[in-house]
Amino acid sequence: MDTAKTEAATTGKNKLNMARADYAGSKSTLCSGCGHDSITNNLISALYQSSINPYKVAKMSGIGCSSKTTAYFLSKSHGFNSLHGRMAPVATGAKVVNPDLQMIGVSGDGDTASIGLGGFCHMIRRNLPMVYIIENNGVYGLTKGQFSATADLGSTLKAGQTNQFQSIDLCALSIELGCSFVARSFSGDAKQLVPLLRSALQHNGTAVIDIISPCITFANHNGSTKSYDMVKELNVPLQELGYIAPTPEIAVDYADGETKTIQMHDGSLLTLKKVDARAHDVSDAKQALSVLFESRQKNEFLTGLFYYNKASANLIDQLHMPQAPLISLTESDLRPDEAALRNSLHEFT
Amino acid sequence: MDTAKTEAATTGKNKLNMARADYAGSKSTLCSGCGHDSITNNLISALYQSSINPYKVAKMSGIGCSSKTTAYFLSKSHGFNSLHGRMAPVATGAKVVNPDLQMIGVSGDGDTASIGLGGFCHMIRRNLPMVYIIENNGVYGLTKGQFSATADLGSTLKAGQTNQFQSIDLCALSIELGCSFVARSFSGDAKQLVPLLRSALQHNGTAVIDIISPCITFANHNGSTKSYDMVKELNVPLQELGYIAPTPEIAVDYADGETKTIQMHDGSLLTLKKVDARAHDVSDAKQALSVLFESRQKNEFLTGLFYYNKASANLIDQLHMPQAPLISLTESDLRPDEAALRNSLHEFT
Amino acid sequence: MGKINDVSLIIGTANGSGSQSANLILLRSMFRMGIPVGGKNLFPSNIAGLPTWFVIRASEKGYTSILPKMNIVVAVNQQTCDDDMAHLDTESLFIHNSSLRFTKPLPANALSVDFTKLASQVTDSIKLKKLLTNIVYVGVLAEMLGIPDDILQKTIGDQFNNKKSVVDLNIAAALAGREHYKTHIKLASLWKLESRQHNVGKILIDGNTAAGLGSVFAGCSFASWYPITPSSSLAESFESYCQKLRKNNNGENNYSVIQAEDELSAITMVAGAGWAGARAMTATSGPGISLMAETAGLMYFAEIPGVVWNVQRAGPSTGLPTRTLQGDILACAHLSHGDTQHPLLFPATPEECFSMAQTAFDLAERLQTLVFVLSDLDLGMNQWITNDFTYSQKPFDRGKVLSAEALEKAQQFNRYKDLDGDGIPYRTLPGTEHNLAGYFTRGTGHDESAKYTESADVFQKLLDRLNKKWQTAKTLMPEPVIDVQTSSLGLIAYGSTDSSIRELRDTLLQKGVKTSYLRLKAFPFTASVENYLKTHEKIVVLEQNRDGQMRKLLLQEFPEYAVKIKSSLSYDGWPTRAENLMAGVL
Amino acid sequence: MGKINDVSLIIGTANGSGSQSANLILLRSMFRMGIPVGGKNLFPSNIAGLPTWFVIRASEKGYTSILPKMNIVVAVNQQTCDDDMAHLDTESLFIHNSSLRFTKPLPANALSVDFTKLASQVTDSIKLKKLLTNIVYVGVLAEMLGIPDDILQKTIGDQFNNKKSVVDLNIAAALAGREHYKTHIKLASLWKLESRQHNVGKILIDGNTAAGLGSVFAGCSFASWYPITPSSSLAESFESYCQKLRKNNNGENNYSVIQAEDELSAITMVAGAGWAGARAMTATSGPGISLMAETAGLMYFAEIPGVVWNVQRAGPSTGLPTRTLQGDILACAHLSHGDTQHPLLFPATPEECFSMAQTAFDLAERLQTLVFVLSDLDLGMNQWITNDFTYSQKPFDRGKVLSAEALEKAQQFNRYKDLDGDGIPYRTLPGTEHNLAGYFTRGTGHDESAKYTESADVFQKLLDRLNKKWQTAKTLMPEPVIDVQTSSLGLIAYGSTDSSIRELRDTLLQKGVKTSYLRLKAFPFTASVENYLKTHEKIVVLEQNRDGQMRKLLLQEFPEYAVKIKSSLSYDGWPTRAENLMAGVL
Ligand SMILES: Cc1ncc(C[n+]2csc(CCOP(=O)(O)OP(=O)(O)O)c2C)c(N)n1
Ligand SMILES: Cc1ncc(C[n+]2csc(CCOP(=O)(O)OP(=O)(O)O)c2C)c(N)n1
Ligand code: SF4
Ligand code: SF4
Ligand SMILES: [Mg+2]
Ligand SMILES: [Mg+2]
Repeated sequence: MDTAKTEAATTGKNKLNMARADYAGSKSTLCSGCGHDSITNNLISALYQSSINPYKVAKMSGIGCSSKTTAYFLSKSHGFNSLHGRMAPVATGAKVVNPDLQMIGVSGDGDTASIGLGGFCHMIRRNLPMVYIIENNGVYGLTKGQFSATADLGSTLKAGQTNQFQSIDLCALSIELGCSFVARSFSGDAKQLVPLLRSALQHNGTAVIDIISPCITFANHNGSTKSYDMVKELNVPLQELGYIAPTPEIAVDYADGETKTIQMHDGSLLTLKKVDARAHDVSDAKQALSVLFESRQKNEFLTGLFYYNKASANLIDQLHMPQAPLISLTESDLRPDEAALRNSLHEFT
Repeated sequence: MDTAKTEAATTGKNKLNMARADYAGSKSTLCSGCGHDSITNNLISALYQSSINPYKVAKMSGIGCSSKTTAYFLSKSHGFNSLHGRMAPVATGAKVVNPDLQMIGVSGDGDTASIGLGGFCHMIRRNLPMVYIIENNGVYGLTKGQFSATADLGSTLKAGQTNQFQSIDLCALSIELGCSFVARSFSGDAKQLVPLLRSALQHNGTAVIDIISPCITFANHNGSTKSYDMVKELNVPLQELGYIAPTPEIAVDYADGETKTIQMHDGSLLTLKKVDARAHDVSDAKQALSVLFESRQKNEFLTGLFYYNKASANLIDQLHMPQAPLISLTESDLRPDEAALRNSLHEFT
Repeated sequence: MGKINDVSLIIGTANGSGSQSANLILLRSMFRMGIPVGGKNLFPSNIAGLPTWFVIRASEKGYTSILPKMNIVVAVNQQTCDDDMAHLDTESLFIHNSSLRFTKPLPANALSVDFTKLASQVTDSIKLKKLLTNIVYVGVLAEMLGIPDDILQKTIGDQFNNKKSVVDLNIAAALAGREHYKTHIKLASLWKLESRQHNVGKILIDGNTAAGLGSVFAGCSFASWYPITPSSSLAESFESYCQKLRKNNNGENNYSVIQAEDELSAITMVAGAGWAGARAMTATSGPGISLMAETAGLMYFAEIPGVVWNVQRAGPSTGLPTRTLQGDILACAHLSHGDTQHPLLFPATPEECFSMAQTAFDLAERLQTLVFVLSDLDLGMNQWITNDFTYSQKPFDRGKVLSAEALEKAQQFNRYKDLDGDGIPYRTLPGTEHNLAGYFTRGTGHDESAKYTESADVFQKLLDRLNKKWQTAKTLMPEPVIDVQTSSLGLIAYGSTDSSIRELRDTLLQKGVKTSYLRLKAFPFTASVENYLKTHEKIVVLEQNRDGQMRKLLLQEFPEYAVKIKSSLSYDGWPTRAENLMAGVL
Repeated sequence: MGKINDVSLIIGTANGSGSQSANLILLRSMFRMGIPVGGKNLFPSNIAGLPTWFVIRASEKGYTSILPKMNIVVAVNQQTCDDDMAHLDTESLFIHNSSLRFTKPLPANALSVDFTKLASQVTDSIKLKKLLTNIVYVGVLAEMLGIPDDILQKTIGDQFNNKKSVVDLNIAAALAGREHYKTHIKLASLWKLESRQHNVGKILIDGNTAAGLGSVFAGCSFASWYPITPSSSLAESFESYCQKLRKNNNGENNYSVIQAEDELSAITMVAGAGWAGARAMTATSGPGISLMAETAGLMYFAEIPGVVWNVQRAGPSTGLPTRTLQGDILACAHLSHGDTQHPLLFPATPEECFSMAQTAFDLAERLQTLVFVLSDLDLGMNQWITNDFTYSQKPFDRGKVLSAEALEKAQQFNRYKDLDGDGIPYRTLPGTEHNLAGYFTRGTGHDESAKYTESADVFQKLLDRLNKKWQTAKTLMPEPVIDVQTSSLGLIAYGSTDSSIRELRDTLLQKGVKTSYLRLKAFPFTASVENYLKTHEKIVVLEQNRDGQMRKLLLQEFPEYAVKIKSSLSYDGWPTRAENLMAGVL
C-alpha cells in the first residue's frame, strides 16, 4: 500500500535514489539495549522510506543520552547538539530564518520535562514546525539514573528510592497547550512508530511524539515502571497505524468502518484503525484529554496518535515572511537605500 | 454565618485582636485604577477576617507591577520580592525549612506564564503548600504593556498589534499538572474573591488562584480582552461562594440542593452554590478540565473554584521532617557526634 | 544681559502625566535654534504617578553632563517640590506651580505661576488641562529664554504629528504661558538663548532608536528579545523600522522578531538563527545578561555569530532599573563559565550606536562569535545631539561561509580547522546541498572535523586555537579615539561618559592640568591602547561602576603598566556628572 | 631487586564493565600496606562501553601526579589496546589480555595473560566471567608487586560488603591471577611494594564524599541540586549521610534534599532557605554555575547566605564533562552582572573538602552572602590519601541574627544598617514574632530599613557598605599555606594541584632551583598574600586553565606587583601533571 516503502524494499533505493545506509549516522555509543537506539533505527526507516532530503534536515537536540542520538542518523545533515533543555529555542531561531529546513529534534524527558519545560511549552504555543521527539525513560540516563519529571509516581530507582511526585504527562500537557500533533509510542514498536514519524515529518506545525524508551542501565529493574517488561505489559495502543505516501491517484478503500484516515500537509495519508474501544476522534482535543486522563488513572501506557490539527497557523505563517528564507537575502535586500535612512532621520532634525 | 467576619464587623478587631489596619502595608505606587490594587484590598480583607497571624506570613513575589503588591499589605510580615519568574523556587526553599510559615505569593502573568513557567509547573508537581496568586492582565505592565503568554488570541495592544498566539490557561494547566486547589476570579469581585482567598489560606497544598486583573494603563482599551469592560462582560461565575470559619459546632443547614460544601484543612467550610448549569463536582479533575476547555472555546472568563483535592500529599509531608521546623534545630541537632564521624570514616581506612 | 546659551534647568513632574512630550518640545526647540543641548530623563521604575525629573543643559561647548546646581528649577510635582529646591544656588530661579504647598520657605528668586489656571484658559476638559499644564511651563520658559515662536510652534506640530486639534490646543497653551510671562512676570532673565549654527548636519536622538535603526541597516534579519528596561525600546525600534524599511515588494517581512518567553530563550534563539546563517541579535540589560550566560559560552565554544545589545542599568541584581551604570563590563567580557571571552563594543553616541551595529555584525560573522555592544540607560534612553548618520557603503563582512560550490571546489571541509592561520575556521550553513556540508555542532569537546573527542591533546589545541582567534580579534576591533596632549596624565574612558570627560578635561585645563584622552571603543584592546599606557606616566580610568571594571580588564591585559593605572569612579546611578569624576583624577 | 614503593601503572578498560571495583581494590590494598598512593579514573562522558583508564601511582614521597610514562600498562580493552602502548617507555611492562588483537607490533616487555580463561576457571556464568576478568588482573598485579594476600582478601571483602558469595568468587579470581603469575610468569618484577607506616591516621577517599559528609557535620539542613557530572556524587553523598546521621529519635529527617528541575531553581531554593534561616547549599558544575548567575547576584545584593559547591569540569560550555579544570575562578568571583563579588574557597584535599564545609557555612552566615567552594573533578571524584577528618569543636557561626527577644531589647531594627562598622548588618528570620522583625527583601535599590529607594546617594552608600563588608571578608577568609624558602621565586597555586606542586618543587630543588610556595585557600585574598607578593622577586601562578584566571584576580587586586606575576598553565583536562607546569616556571 505504501508505495515508497514497497519501492524501497525492492530496489534498496528510495525516491532520492538513496540507500538506507545514506540515512545512517555514526556508530551509537549508548549502552547496548538502550531504547534510544531502537528509536534511531525507526527514525532512519521513516526518513529513508519517506525519501527525506538529508541536506535539508537540521537535527536538533539538547543534552542527554537521548540528545546524543542525533549523531547516530543522517550524518549528511547538519546537527546541533545544543544545551541541556534548550532544544526548543535553538530550533526556533534556526527554523525561522530558514523555513526550508526540516527540523528533527530529539530530546529526553529530563531535557524536556525538567530543565526545558518552559521553552517546550512556549514552542508549542508558537506552533513551531518541527518533529519533536522525546525519548522518555523517566530518568536522567547520562547522569546515572536520577528521576526525571516524567518518572511515574511510585516508580523506584535501582538504589531503591521511590518517586513521590506526580509524573508530567507530556502528551496531555501538549494538547492542553494547543499542540497540533501529539502522539505517544514505544521505542520498540516499529509498526506504530514508523508511520507516526512519517506523518509527523509531513506535519506543518509542532509534532510532539513522546516515546517510552527504556533505559536498560538505570531503569530496567523491577520496580521501574518504564522497564521493557512493564512497558510491554502496560502498552495499550489506541489504533493500528498505516502510512500512505502521496501518489498521483490515491485510492483509499477500506472495508473496515473502524478505520479513519487523516491527510497530512503533503497529501500523504495516515490511517488509524481502531484497536481499542476508547479510540477517539483525533481532531477532538477535549476527548483526547479525557482519554489520556482516564488512561493515566489506570497506570497504562496508552499509545497512538492522540491529537491532530492540520489547520492551526504555525510560527512561520505568523511571521509573514517571503517564500525565500531570510538567510538567502542578500545585502541589497537587507540594507535599505540611503533615501530610506534620510527619511527615517527626518523626525530627529 | 461567618462568625469571624461578623465579629470583625462589629468590634473592628479580629480574633487576634487586630484591626484591619494591622494588615495594611505601605501605600501602593501602582497606577490608580489598577486591578492589582483591588486584589490587595481583597487579600487584606481575607487575611483580617481569617485572623491570620502576620508574624507567621511570608509574602513572596517575583518582579512586575503585580509582584510589587506584596509591599502593600501586611507590613508586619517578612516579604521577599525576588527575581522575575522565580517566586516558586524561592518559596519552596523558605517553606521547606520553616513549614510554620504561611506562604502567600503574588505573581503576574508574565512572571508565572512566561519566564517562570518551568518553576511554576514543578512547584505544582511538588504540591508546595502556598497560596499562589496570579494577577493576570495579559500584559507585562511594568515594562510598558507587551503581550504576556496569557494574552488572549486576537487581543490587541494599545499600539495596535494583535496577539497571534494561543493563551496559556493557567487554571487548566494547573489541574493538568495535578494542582490540589485551582480557582479563577476577577480582581473586582470581592464577593467571590474573599471566600476563595480565605479557603486557599487554609489549604494544605498549592492553591493557585488566577485573578483577572485589568491593567488600566496598557490593557484597558477597546480590543484588549482583559479590559474592565470585557472582563465584566465575559465573567461567568460557576458558583456563588461562601466561607465559614471553623466553630466548635458548625451547623450547616442548606435548604438549597444546589449548594455544596467542602471542608478545608482547618475545618472551615467553603460553600459553593451553583449559579451556572455547568458547575461541576470540584473534586473531579477530568470534569474540571472539560468545563474549562469548553468555556475557553466560548471566549468567556469562567470563574469560581474549579478543582480541590484535600487528600494529596504535599511536599512537606514527602520530606518526612519533624514537627519543629528545620530552622529551629540547634547545633547539637545538626552536628552528629564524633563517634558518628569515626563510624562513617571507617570504610575509608 | 544674561548668559548666552549656557543654562541648566530641571523640571520636576510625575511620570505618566504627559510631561515627557512637553520636555521634548522644549529640548528640540533649543536644538533647532542650533544650540548644543542635551536632555536627560530621570524616571522611576514605575508606570504612573511617581516623581520624574527632566534635565536640560544648553551649552555653547556642547557639554551635557548634569551640574550639581541648576540655573532654573521648575517644580510642578507636589511630592518633590520641597526637595527640588536642593538644586538651587543663590542665583537660580525657582519657578513653581502656584497650587503647590511647600513646607519649607521659598527662596528669594521664587516665581509662582498658576500653570493650571493658564491651562484652563485653553480647555475645559479636566483630562486635557492636566496635560496642557506642562505645555504652559514650556511657553513660560520659551519666552523667558528667548525661544522663537515659529520654532516652538513647528516643534509642537512635529511632536504631535501635526494632528491639528491636538497641535492647536498645545500651541494655545504655550502661548498662554508666553503671554503670562510677557505681561505679568517681565523679569529680565539671567539666561538667554540665541540661535546658532552648531547643529547643522546633526540630529537629536536617543541611542536605542539609533541602535534599532542601525541594526536594520546592518542587515540584521532576526531579533528575539524579552522586555526589560532600558533595552526594550531598542528592540521595539528595530521592529518598527523593519516594518517600514524591510518589507519586500509583496509586503512580506524580510525580517523576523520574536518576543521570547525569557532571556534564556531569547539568546538561544539567536544562537539557532546565527548558526543557520542569519544576522541575529537580542537586546537586554543586567538580569538578562546573567540569564544568557550559559548560551553565551556555547556560542563562544561552538563558534556561532550573534549580537547582544546590553543597555546597562544600575545593578547588582534588579538594582535600579531606571538608573544608569557601566556595570556589566566584567560580566560581559567573561560571560559564562570556563575560559570564555567575548568581544565588547562601546558606543559613546547615538551615531556610534547606529554605526556600531554593522561593526558588531561584521565582527560577529567574521570571528564566528558572540559580540556584545555595551550601551547604557543614559546613552540609550536620553536625548543626544549627534552627527547625522552616515550611510554605510561598506559591504557586510559575512565571514568564512562555504557554499555548495565552494565545497565542490575544495573537496574537503573541516569545520574547526584553522586553514588561514588566523584561528578562524570555515563554516557551512544547514541546508547546503553538498555531501561535505553537514557537520555536528556541539558544546562538548570536538576535533577539527567537529567530531566528539575527549583527547587531551585535541582539547588543549582547540582552546589554543580559540585563543589565536582572540588574538586575531585584537587586530579587527575598532581603534580607540586618542588625543595626546601630554605624557604625564592620560585619561581612559568609554561609552556614554565621553561628553562629561570632555568637560572635565576643559576644566582641568583651566586649572592648568593638561591631559591626554583615550576613548576605548572595544575589548579586546588593540595595540594602540598598550602604546598609550606605555607613553603616559599616570593613567586614570574613568568609569561608572564601583569596582573599576574596565581598569581591571586593563590590569589583566597589561600587567607591565598596572602600577600606574588608577581609577576614578562614580556609581550612584545618575548620568555621569563631570565633577564627580574629578576627585579621582587629581 | 626492583624499585620499592615507586610505581605508576595504568589500566585500560571499558566503562560499565565492572573494572572500577577491581581498580579500587588494588588501590586500597596498597593504601592498607601503608604506602602513599593515589588513584585517578579517566572515564568517558558515557554510560557503558567506552574506554576508561585507571591510573595508580605509589610513591614513598606521596606524589600522585600522573607521569608521562607508566611503569606498568595493563590492556584489557580492544578499543584502546594499540594506543595504550603509548604510555610505555623502554623499561615498562605491558600486560595484556591474550584475546586482544593488536595492529601494532608488541613491545619486548609484553606479557600476554589470558584473563578471560583464568576467570573461566572460577565461574561458568558469562556475566560474572566478564566482571571477574578484572579481578584476575588485580591478582596478577598483586603477586607481581608483592601485595600480601591477607590485605588483598580483606579489601575484596570490604569492597563487596562482605557478601560471601560475591567475595568468595572474587577472591578465587584474584587467587587464579596470583597463581598464574607464580607458576607461569615468574618474572622478577622491577617494581615492588613493601609495607610501611605512612598511612597511620589517614584515610583513602574522594573529595565529593568528604564534602557531602562535611556538609552534614557543618549543619547544612537544606540542599537542592540538579544532577551534573562531576558534582552529583557530592549531593548524593550528602543525602545518604543525612539518612544515616541526621534522623531524629522518631526517625524523622532533620534535613531536606530537593532534586530541583534545573539549576536556576536549585540556587533559588537555596536563596529561599538561606533567607528563612537554614544552612542551605547546592552542588553543581560549569553549566550550572552559568545558570545560577542571576540568583547569585540577588544573594549578594540582598545579603542572603548560601553555599555553592562547584566541582569544576573542563569548559567552556558543556566541554568535557568527565575531565578536570580549574576554569571557573573568574566566573565564580564575579558571577552575575553589576558590581557583584563572591568569596571563594579552594579545598586542596578531601580533608579540606570536609573541613571547609563548616568554613563555608560560617562565612556565608557571618557575611550574609553566597560562598563558593571550588573543588574539581580530580579532587572530587578521584581517590586521595588524606588526614583522618578532625571532628570540629568550633561552634557554628550563625552570624548576626536577631531573635524576638533581641529585638525587644534593641527597640529598633534596620535590616541594612551597619551598626558595627564592619559592613555587616543584622537580619531577622521570617516567622519571628515581633513587631519590629518584618522587613522586605528585594533585589532592587533599598535604604537601611530595606525600603525601596532610587536615591542616588543611598544607592551609592549601599554599594559602598557592601564593599566594606568585602573588606571585612578579607580578614575572615582562611589564610593561605605558605612555605618560604627563597626570595627569588615564589610559586602560587590552589586546590587539587597541591600534590603536583610538591613534586614539582622537589624536582626543581634537585635541579638546584629553590622555590617558595603559597597555596591559596580563599578569595578575597588576605594580607599575607600581598606580603608574599612583595617579598618575592618573581611570582609564578600555577593553574589549570587557559587564561590564568587566578593570576588575573591577583593582577586586579595587586597592581603594584603585577609586573612580576607570571603564569604556568596546563589545561588539557587531565589531572595536573607536574611536568606540564614545569615549563612555565623556569
Ligand atoms: C545545565 C546543565 N545541567 C545539567 C547537566 C547534566 N546533564 C547532562 S544530561 C542530563 C539529563 C539527561 O536526561 P534526559 O534528558 O532524560 O536524557 P537521557 O540521558 O535519559 O536520555 C543532565 C542532568 C547539563 N549537561 N547541563
Ligand atoms: C530577568 C528579567 N527580565 C526582564 C525583567 C523586566 N521585567 C520586569 S517586570 C516584567 C514583566 C512583568 O509582567 P507581569 O508578571 O505580567 O506583571 P505586571 O507588571 O503585568 O503586573 C519584566 C519583563 C526583569 N526584571 N528581569
Ligand atoms: S544510560 Fe540508559 S539512556 Fe543512557 S545509553 Fe545507557 S541505557 Fe540508554
Ligand atoms: S501599568 Fe498596568 S499593571 Fe502596572 S500598575 Fe499600571 S495599571 Fe497596574
Ligand atoms: Mg531520560
Ligand atoms: Mg501582567
